[in-house]
Amino acid sequence: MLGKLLNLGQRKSPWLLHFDCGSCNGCDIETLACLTPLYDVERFGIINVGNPKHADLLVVTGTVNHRNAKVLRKLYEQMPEPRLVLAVGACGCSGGVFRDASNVVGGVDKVIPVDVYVPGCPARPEAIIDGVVAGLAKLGPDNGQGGQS
Amino acid sequence: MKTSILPFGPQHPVLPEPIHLSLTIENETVLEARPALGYVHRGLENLVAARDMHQMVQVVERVCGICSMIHAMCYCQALEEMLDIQAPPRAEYLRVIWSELHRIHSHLLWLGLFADAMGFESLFMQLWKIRERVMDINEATAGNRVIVSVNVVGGVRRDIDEDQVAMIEKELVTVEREVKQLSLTLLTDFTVKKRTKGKGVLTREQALELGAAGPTLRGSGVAQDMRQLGYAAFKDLDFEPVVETGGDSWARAAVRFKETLQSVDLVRQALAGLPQGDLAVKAKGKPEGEATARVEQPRGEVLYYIKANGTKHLDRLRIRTPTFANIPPLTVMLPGLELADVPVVVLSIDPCISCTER
Amino acid sequence: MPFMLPSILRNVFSGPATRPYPANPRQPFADARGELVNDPETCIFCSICAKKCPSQCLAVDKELGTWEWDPFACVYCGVCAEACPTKSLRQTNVRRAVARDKQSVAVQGQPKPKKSP
Amino acid sequence: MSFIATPVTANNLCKDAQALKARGFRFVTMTCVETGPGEFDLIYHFDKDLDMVHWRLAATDREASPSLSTVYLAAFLAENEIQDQFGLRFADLAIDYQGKLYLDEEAGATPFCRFSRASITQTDSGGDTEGGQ
Repeated sequence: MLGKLLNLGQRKSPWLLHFDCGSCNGCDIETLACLTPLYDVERFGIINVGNPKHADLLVVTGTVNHRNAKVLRKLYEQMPEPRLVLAVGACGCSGGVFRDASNVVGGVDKVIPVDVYVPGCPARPEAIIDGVVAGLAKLGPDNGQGGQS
Repeated sequence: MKTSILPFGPQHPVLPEPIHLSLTIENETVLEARPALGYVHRGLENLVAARDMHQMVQVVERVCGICSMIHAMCYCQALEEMLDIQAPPRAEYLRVIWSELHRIHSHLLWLGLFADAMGFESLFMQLWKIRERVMDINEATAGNRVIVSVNVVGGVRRDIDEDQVAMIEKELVTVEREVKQLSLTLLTDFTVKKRTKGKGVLTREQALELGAAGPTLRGSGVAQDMRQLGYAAFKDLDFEPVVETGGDSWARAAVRFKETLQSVDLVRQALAGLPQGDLAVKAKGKPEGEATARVEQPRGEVLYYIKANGTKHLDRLRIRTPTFANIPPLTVMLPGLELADVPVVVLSIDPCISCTER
Repeated sequence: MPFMLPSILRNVFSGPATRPYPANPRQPFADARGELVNDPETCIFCSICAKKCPSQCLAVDKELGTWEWDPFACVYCGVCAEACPTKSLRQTNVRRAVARDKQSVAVQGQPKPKKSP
Repeated sequence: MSFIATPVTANNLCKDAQALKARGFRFVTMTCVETGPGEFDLIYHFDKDLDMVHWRLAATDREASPSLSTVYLAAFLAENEIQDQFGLRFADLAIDYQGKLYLDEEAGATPFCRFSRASITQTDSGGDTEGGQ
């Protein structure tokens, strides 16, 4: 019963933690733009939090390098289960244009499991909202069919 | 009194980007600040070995997503100088238009983040609402909101037609009006003044000695702006650098605020004088030798150094970004501050960490 | 704060600024940079697009007649579409959808017969 | 506008820089270019009222180069970056990150050198600041 309630709460009001993992800022400002009046994700109950312990959803932008991989893993481990990871932008998905650069490990999925990939360079705010919705479908009762692909 | 070391970042709610500062504090006062970087380092200067010089345009655009177009413009100017070609006049005017649109959206973004760092949430939302109009212009004219990808070596890739000119002019009227409405709030509000006046002071001498750039330099009373060099179409436009003498956070904010309105004016001038003609000249030949190019970004001067060896792959590409120059001044600004002022002062140099580390 | 009052009042009485995104999505701009579409009928598998791609996210095989695009490494710059000699490769203004797993887009066409000199 | 870099020597660098600073020049940045195995050019960029002056200093990875951070403090960041990326060393660096400004151990040393320097770093006995433990 309580589990169901928590699950419902999580789906209806996911709290997200944004971590810039070495992005060019393009996707970061688009993630921030989601919070501003024009897109206003707070109307869906999505709140941007600074503490990984409060977060349900980790939004990662940018490529992973050796130094921030440790930070990323730590943030992921500090988040309570069930947790979702959104890789935003070409860099977060695969390393994008920087795949061959010297200090790039690759996409976010090289370090932590990723639930939803949001393509684009940078990903548009609409795409990020879509990504959150697709991720939440994974938590819900229709697990496995929801979301776009 | 014992001192303690407080880690600030890399994941901090006020910072959109990861930078780590080790703050040595006594009570609430900062004694020393030592930055630790490397969380965004990609090593993209090294990509010149894997990508040819035309592909690098798209790579340098992604040095920083906020001033992407200006990075690419600087890179193209350096290569154009080396190949001894001249972008057509229409391309130069279009470059000015897009680069100034970038400056408007970057400054509005920064002013918003600055307000957010002070806890002035409604101002943040208001500024970002205005900024979306500029993003719409970018998307309508160049196809992408943030990274517009309009430059090629020798000119630009996209054109602006008559309808789009009208659309830009219409939107800019609204942007200008709405920004002006916020001028009293931003520059004279009690809360804002309390949090910024006299905080993080950088004197003119310190600014010059530590090699500060952009609004950080101009906020300390030095009238230096790379647009005075007259690159692209700036030589034909009426332009005067914005200078403030306070050297504190407030002065830097005031410089950026005034530059926003100045950029609106520059876009208008460029639209009015937009000549007809080709968009790009063909970039023939392989570059050889060395060249530098400098342009003014929203955050300050950016310097590109290029060494080419006569093949389509460059030998060395070095990007000196404005925040790279503004981090040493930060180590001077922070000591003596209250801990609560640290985020505001760190933001006052408009740090772009992905630029710094590339 | 008093200086913000006019803006606040204006915001209260004007309509909402928020775009009703999922309910009523806005039409993309005509020139927006969206996903790539390649027409297997007209593609000659010359691999100019793959050579030009700054992100190296295209793979073309002339022998097998395949064109493969990795939308998760693509930076949507549109250089490939501009370089396409037959205009078979186009950039639409529709944004690429999000996905649960990474899959590339492949186009299978007729492998062109070898040129006889 | 062609690119002219005046050659300077390691001994005179700081003295010349003092003179330049007295004339009101601002330090812009420095660039390291690899010219051959273990051979580097350090290019210093200065600026005064939009006019630029470039200096070129030949450096090797076998001996430490003089640090400009004693004259222009702002040079410390650029010099640390070069230590990271090219494995050069600077004597009397104001704030020394020991080649760990950007890179962690896993990244390996000197990623910007095209000529492999792994063997040089290992055999180098001169108190290598790369800290390649």
